[in-house]
Amino acid sequence: MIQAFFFYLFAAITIASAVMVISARNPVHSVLFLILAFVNAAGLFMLAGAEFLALILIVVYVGAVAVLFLFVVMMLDVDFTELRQGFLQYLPVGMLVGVIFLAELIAVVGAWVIAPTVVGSTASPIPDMDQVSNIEAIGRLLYTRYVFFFQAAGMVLLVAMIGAIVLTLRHKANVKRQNIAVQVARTRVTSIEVRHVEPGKGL
Amino acid sequence: MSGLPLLSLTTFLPLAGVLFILMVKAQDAVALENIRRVALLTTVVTFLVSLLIWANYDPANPGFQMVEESAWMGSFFAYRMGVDGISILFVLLTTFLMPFCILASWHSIEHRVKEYMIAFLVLETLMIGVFCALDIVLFYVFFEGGLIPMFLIIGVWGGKRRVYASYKFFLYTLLGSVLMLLAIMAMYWAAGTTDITKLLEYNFPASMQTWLWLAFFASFAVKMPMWPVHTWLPDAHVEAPTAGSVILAGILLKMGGYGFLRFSVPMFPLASADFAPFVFTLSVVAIIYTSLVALMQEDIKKLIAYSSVAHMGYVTMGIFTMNQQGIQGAIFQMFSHGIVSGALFLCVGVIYDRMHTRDIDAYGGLVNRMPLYAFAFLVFTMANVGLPGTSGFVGEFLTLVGIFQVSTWVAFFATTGVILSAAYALWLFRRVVWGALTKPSLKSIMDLDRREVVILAPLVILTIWFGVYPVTVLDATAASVDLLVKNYQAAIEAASQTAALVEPSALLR
Amino acid sequence: MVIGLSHYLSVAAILFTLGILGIFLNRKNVIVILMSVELILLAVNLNFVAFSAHLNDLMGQIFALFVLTVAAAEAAIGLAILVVFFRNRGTIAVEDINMMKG
Amino acid sequence: MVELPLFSLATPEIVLAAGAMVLLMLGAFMGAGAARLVSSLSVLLLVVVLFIVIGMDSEGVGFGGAFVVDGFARFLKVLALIGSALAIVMSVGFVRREKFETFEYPVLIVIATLGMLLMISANDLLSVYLGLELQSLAAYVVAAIHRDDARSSEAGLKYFVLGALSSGMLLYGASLTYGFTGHTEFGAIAAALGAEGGASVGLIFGLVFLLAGIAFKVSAVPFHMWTPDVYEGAPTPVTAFFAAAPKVAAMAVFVRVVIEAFAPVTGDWQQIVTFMAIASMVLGSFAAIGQRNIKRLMAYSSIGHMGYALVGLAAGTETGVQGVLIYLATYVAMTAGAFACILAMRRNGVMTEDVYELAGLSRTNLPMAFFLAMIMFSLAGIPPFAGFFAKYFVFVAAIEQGLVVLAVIGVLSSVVGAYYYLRIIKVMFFDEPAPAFERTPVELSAVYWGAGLFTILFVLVSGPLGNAAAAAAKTLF
Amino acid sequence: MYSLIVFLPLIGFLIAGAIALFGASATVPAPVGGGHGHDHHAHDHHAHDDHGHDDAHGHDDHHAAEPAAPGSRISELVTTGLMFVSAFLSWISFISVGFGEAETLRVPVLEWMTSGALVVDWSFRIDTLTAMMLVVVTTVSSLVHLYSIGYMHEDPDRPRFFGYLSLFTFAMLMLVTSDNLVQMFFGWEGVGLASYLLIGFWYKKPSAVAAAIKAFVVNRVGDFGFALGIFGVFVMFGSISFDAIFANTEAVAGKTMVFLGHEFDAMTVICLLLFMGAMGKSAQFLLHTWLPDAMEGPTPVSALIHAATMVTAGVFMVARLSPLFELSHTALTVVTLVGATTAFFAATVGLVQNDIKRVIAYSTCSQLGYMFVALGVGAYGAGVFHLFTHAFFKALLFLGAGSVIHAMHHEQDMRNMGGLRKKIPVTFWVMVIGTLAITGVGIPLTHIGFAGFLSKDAIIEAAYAGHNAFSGYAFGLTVLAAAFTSFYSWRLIFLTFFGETRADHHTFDHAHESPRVMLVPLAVLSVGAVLAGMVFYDAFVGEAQAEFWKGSVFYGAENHILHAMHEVPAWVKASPFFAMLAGLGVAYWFYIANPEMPKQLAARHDALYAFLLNKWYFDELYDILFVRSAKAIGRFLWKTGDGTVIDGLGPNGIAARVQDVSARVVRLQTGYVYHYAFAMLIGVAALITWAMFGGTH
Repeated sequence: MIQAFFFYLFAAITIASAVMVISARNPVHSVLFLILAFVNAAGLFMLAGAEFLALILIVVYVGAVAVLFLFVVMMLDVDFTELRQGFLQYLPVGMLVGVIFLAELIAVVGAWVIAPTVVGSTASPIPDMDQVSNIEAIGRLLYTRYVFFFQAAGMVLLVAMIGAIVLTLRHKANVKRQNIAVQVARTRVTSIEVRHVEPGKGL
Repeated sequence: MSGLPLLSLTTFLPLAGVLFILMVKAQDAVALENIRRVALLTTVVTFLVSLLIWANYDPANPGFQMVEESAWMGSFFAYRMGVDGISILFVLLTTFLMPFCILASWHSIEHRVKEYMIAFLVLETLMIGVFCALDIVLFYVFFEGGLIPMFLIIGVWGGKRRVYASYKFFLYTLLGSVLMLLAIMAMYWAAGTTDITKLLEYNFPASMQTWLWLAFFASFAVKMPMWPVHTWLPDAHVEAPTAGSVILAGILLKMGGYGFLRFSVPMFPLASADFAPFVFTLSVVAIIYTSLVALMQEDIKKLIAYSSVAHMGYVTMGIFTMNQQGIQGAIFQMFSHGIVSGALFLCVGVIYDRMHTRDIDAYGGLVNRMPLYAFAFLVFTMANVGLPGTSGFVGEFLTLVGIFQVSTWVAFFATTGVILSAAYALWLFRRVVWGALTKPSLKSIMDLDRREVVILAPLVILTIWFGVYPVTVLDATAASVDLLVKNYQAAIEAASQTAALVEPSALLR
Repeated sequence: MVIGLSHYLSVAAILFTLGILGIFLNRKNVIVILMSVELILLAVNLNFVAFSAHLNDLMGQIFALFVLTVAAAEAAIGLAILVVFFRNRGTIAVEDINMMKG
Repeated sequence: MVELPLFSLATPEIVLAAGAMVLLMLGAFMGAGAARLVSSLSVLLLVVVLFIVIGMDSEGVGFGGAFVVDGFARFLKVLALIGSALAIVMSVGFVRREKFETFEYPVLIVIATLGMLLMISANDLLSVYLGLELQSLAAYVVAAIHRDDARSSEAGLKYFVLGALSSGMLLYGASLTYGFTGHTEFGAIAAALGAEGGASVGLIFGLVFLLAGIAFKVSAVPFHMWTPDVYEGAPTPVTAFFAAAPKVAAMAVFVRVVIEAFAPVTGDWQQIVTFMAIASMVLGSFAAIGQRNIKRLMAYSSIGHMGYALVGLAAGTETGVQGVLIYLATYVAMTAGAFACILAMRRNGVMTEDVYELAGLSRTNLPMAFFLAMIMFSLAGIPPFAGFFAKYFVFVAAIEQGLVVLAVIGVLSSVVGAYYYLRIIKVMFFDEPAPAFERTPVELSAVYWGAGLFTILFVLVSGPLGNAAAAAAKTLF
Repeated sequence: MYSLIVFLPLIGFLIAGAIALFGASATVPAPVGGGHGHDHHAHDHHAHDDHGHDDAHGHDDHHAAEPAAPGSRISELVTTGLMFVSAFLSWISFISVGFGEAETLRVPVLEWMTSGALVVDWSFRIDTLTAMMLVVVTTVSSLVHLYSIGYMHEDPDRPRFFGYLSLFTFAMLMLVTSDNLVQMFFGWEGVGLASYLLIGFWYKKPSAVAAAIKAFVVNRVGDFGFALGIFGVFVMFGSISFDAIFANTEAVAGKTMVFLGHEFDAMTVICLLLFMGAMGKSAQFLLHTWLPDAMEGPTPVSALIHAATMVTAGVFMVARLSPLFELSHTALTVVTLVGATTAFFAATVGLVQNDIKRVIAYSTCSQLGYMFVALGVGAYGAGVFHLFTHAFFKALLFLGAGSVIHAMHHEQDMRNMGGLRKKIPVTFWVMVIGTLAITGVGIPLTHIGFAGFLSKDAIIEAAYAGHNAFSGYAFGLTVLAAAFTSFYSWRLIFLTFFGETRADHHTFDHAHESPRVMLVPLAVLSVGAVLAGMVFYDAFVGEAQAEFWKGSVFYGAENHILHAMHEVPAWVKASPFFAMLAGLGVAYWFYIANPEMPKQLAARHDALYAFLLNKWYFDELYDILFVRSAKAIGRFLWKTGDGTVIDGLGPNGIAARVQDVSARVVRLQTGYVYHYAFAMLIGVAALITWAMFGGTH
């Protein structure tokens, strides 16, 4: 019962926030609602028994991705007054498509069946929570059986890194940059020039 | 001798000439002359080699001869070549006409000679290939590959509206032949082979035959061209350079008729029988309609082009008579038309080279200054009219004999073509050749030079030779056509028997 | 009242639809489109987790984990591209992203 | 407790990944001047991997079923590697002249190629997703890599936004599939579906979403909209890259997903694929006609060509897959050749992309005009060139399966398509010459000579290639 | 020998043709610089038939007569010589075949066409009919050759002319010697070609060229029927060789065939189709229009082909195919009808013509009608007999007219002649002989008279005796036509030779008798015109006919016309004589006694006069019906059919639609990223909906 209560609570807030995400006037608000949606979704995850994922969602997603969004939104100085214009122009077709999707999805969900042979023949069954915690179970699979995926994900992150750098990093010529190596390697010889000054003549 | 792969040799010999021409790097006049000579030499040698095919050919054998075969692409298709009585004439016609084309282009093509000659030689390979191929996919490759050089020939060396004409030519024919491609695939799927000899033996189900026939028809009808898909031809002819017109009229059109004979009739006999009235209708319309249109043309080449359409009407009509006279007549008509219309286009080229116009109104009274030309033109005009004693008569006569046995209505209307052809051809002759020479621009026009005499004289001789003694040609085709007709009749008979068996149930349905 | 699979799936479906709707409704700001995509991904993850629980199979959770990871990388790149675009054009209004068309 | 996966199966991928990182380090430490060296080395790396792929003899499934190496995978990996290598080769001169030479570019291409190899070998929805994202993320970046160019960044942005949406759909589909079958590995999915004896509505839902995500990558209609804009906006060598290799990988995924995982519900995906094929062929043909920008034209052309390739897939038979493989092989060659020519369209230090700038090319640069013309004929599907045989095989497969309407629409649209290919030839051969282009860099002329000769002489080599494709297709059945 | 007869003219043609061709080629003037109009060589576009002398038309540059083509003399001698040899051999064969014991002879020459059951060879069939035709053709031809040496003396293109003449003769000989229908068709069209060339000999004259085309095309209309007839014969008989056909006539008789959707008696269909060919070649009613126009050719040509030989090919053909025609009563009836109508029609038109050659041309037309009447009633011998005699006197008349024209410096209008009797006495006398022959002067109820008397009267008697539906009609019209014939023939004589001259004095003063080379043929023909009827009457239609013909013309079992025609009442036999007298009397009254009378008459009946003068308006009618409408239809089909409809709906239309679609498709690509996203989403939605509700579920 308590589970149901929390489910409905989280679900309601998630959906409400999602509605706000797409309809908020200000993108900053949208991002904030997105964060709210994520947090509540994490609650739903928790209810479904995926503790690790729930926490990851909050830590990684809310902590990093959403904040990145926020950062970019703030950075790109957008004129908010214009952003709402034409908001409703595509509402009819959008609603139509949305309703179709929703109706069909609900139809699917309402009549959801799992292939009967599947139950009990899963590839990586969840071990008993009492013996092995969720995070340990995931870890055990991730680093053995699914190490391939793990490595591939690593490459994806590498690309993200390279990509972000190659696209946004700029060496502006008129910006002075600190070069630690040069600073450290500085010696007396390179720094000071001793000039012998002829008396009475100046340089 | 028989050990040599003669057909492949003939087919690909022109490509050797291409290699030689490619080696010529220089651009000066000597180099151009060398290119022309190489091209001429290549075509002449090819013709001589093709004579060996004729020498080795046994007219009594109705089947394919000099067959070559080698694996090419797994189970899908193979490289198979061979000739029979239906195809050998076209091979010879092709190799025979090519040297004339090269000669006809000797002076009239001044820029991009190298590319021009290469295009022609490649075209020759592809054309010979069409008639030699014994694999249906190989046939298609050659058949459609020929579009490319012709497209370039019309487009690069053509007249004012060459772009429109070349596009129309290319896309029109392509549209027809892609449908045939699908039919080829369906045949492969049904029969499990692309070997023409095996396909000829395969009995396609009646319902399938209809569709296959229509698909092939789409291609060949455009290629022939039959009314009402003929309109590309006048445009293409008008814009093409002389040699291009010669090849177009002489060979490329024949591919349609050859296709009907090689595929449509023997492979889909039931559908052919069903559609014969349809073909007859189109043929008759073509004969009358295009003859009337030809009557009103103001451009010499266009007039001849329309007359080609009319003559091809006899061919399609003859083919679908499904009797010996009709089919042999159709083959002969194609052969003869190859020579005659080619020669007519060469004649047009002669004066076009001098005056750079094809307007009929720009000429008149040429006989006064060009007696030799007038003579040659007269002979070809008469052959075009179908005067007995010229090669044009034999084909026309035989096809009409053939059709009269099938339908007197068709024969009646088709025969009106002999009146109309006389009208437009003589009307043309009158306006161009006869009359007083009043146009100042023509006052100093010169008669045929030696090169042009060399081009036209053999054609004059052949035109008359095949009119007086066509037996050589007819004998070569007789056995194969006989087989074709027999197989066709056997198929129809077999079908009618099964139809008789299933008739009650058909009635119940 | 038992909370079953279909409850979760319904929530995910609604989220997914909202994500799609977001794309239709917003035509001014690319970032909101990206956020809509994030909503879709959230729906996906919810699906995976729900199925995982229902099937008693960890694969769903692992899939979701990777989705999160990749989505983060994706966001980084996407935002980087956005920044580059903004630098070039001084706007991120959706309407202005149409130099190329036809 | 759990046996360690068989790493040797993934040798090419591992070498490629390691090499990419080495090159990255090299570039990072050598600085901006290293770009050319890194480019050369990455080509070398790709070639080495190419030989590893060709030479390796171990086949099988590894990593818990997530990764498969078979004839099919190796055939397409070879293609993808060639495509990528050619893309790098063609870019060398371009980036230098356009002054945005960076060492990251070849590295990103290499990593994208790694993504493609993963896609090609993917045997699990998750590995599909990861490979696809790896390839896509790298692609998004290279599309925008000319970061001072507004069009390039717009291309990157469009590509990214739509790509993200498409991967969302893909994932949604994957989740539904997982939900229905309980598995993400193809074999297990197929087994579950087979046991069920059909598809539930939910699975169909998942299937459609999954295919939509993949179709985006092959730019099949209606998921093609990004293609023209991205092709136009991205730097030309990048476009060349997009046009060739990623299509191979995406098509590999497409084939494997439907043939391996969804084999029991062939009827369901077949109609979807058929629809996409028809729509792509028709749109590709019609939309290209009005184009003046040759890159945009090539974009529509590639949409159309993917439609033709999908025809083979729609047949869903071994012949069909063979057709797809041959189609891809010829497509890569023709595309590379065409783009080599496009990259050579440079006059007075400025790249031109207008078709009409090719005017009279046959008189200023005959070899290029000749090969481009032959490639165009080939793209139009005119025999005796490679493109014809490719079309022949896919249509044969379609006819065998009774998909006559598909085949008829296909060939008719190929006629319409021939129109715009002919226009290029017309411009080059029939029109009065424009001023000559700058001297073609040797690497570009090498590419178009090679590609042109391949398309022309395909008729001679078609036997071995056809056999290889047949063998590759056989492994899926 | 027969090969020689046939091929000697061919050799002559080849030699003369080669001389003409290379001579012409060698003498083409070098190109002249600049484009100014009448240089020295450009005068040759003036009509050739006014060469050498001044005339009323004011061409002032004749004195710069063109040099004759090189080799003119050689070609004249060679062709004429060969023709005479051929003629000599022909007479030998005629005597030996017609009056000797020789059987029907076949001379194979060469294979021609073989296709399945259709076997056509080049070969000759020699029987009496052929031999008779050989005589007619070669004799007239050789005399015309000879005559032409004089007549064409000043023409620069003599080699060509003589080449054409020989070609014509060759073709005609091929026609008459053929032993199958196709070879006959070859000769048939060959003479058509030769006549086309000869009529258009003066190709610079637009009217000559137009007449040449007209002749060819109208003949082709006939050939159209002929060709269909051949096909019909092949279908019914399985062969086109005469022997095979004649051997199987009984088997085919009474059979029916489906023609144009209806079932007809096979023999009738075939015969009518073949007769259509005969109508064309023999200028019968409805297909006659080319013949008067053909007078544009040089006069010897008119004599040779348009009088004596070519036009009789139709008669020959029907006679040759008498075994077929005998089996179709309907066909014979039609032949009678057409023949009688032609005889009458042409005679009426001939009454008012002013051109001397046209009068004779219509007379020819009319006489051909007589021949067909004879054939139609089954009196083949009578028809052929008239053919035979007609050849002599009509050639005589034409050549005589040519002599007149020659004398008058190529004036052909009789209104500009008159009083020439003294100037050119020889010509006058031969013309009178010809006129006596054609009008049928002789002693009634005997067999004594000029050639035409015997043959024409035989026909009129046969028409009376005939049994078919139109024989009465034919009889009436032929008698009437005989009166007309007499009238216009004498009118010609009176207008030309009697009275005061109406020519300008310059021309008249210079009128001179023709050279001997022209007069000799006239003399020879005069002999023929006088004697041919009397000498050969017995053989052709009289007692000796059976052993003369030896079955080469076939009379059916019920055909007793040859007896019946001798049994007709005396008034019938005498009627043509009186008709002739009436015609002569009226002519005398009109043109000698009361020269103003015709004009008054013409003025009073101007409608009728114009109707006759304009040849019943056939040319105008055909012009509207066929020429103009064909051109209009052609233009319509070209511009509207090909241009608007086929191209408009076909290639051009499709291309335009493709462009439209393309433009619309391209507009979908707006450049807005959210539109692209919409497309994807809508696409997915559609696909899902389709997959769920449509498709296989």
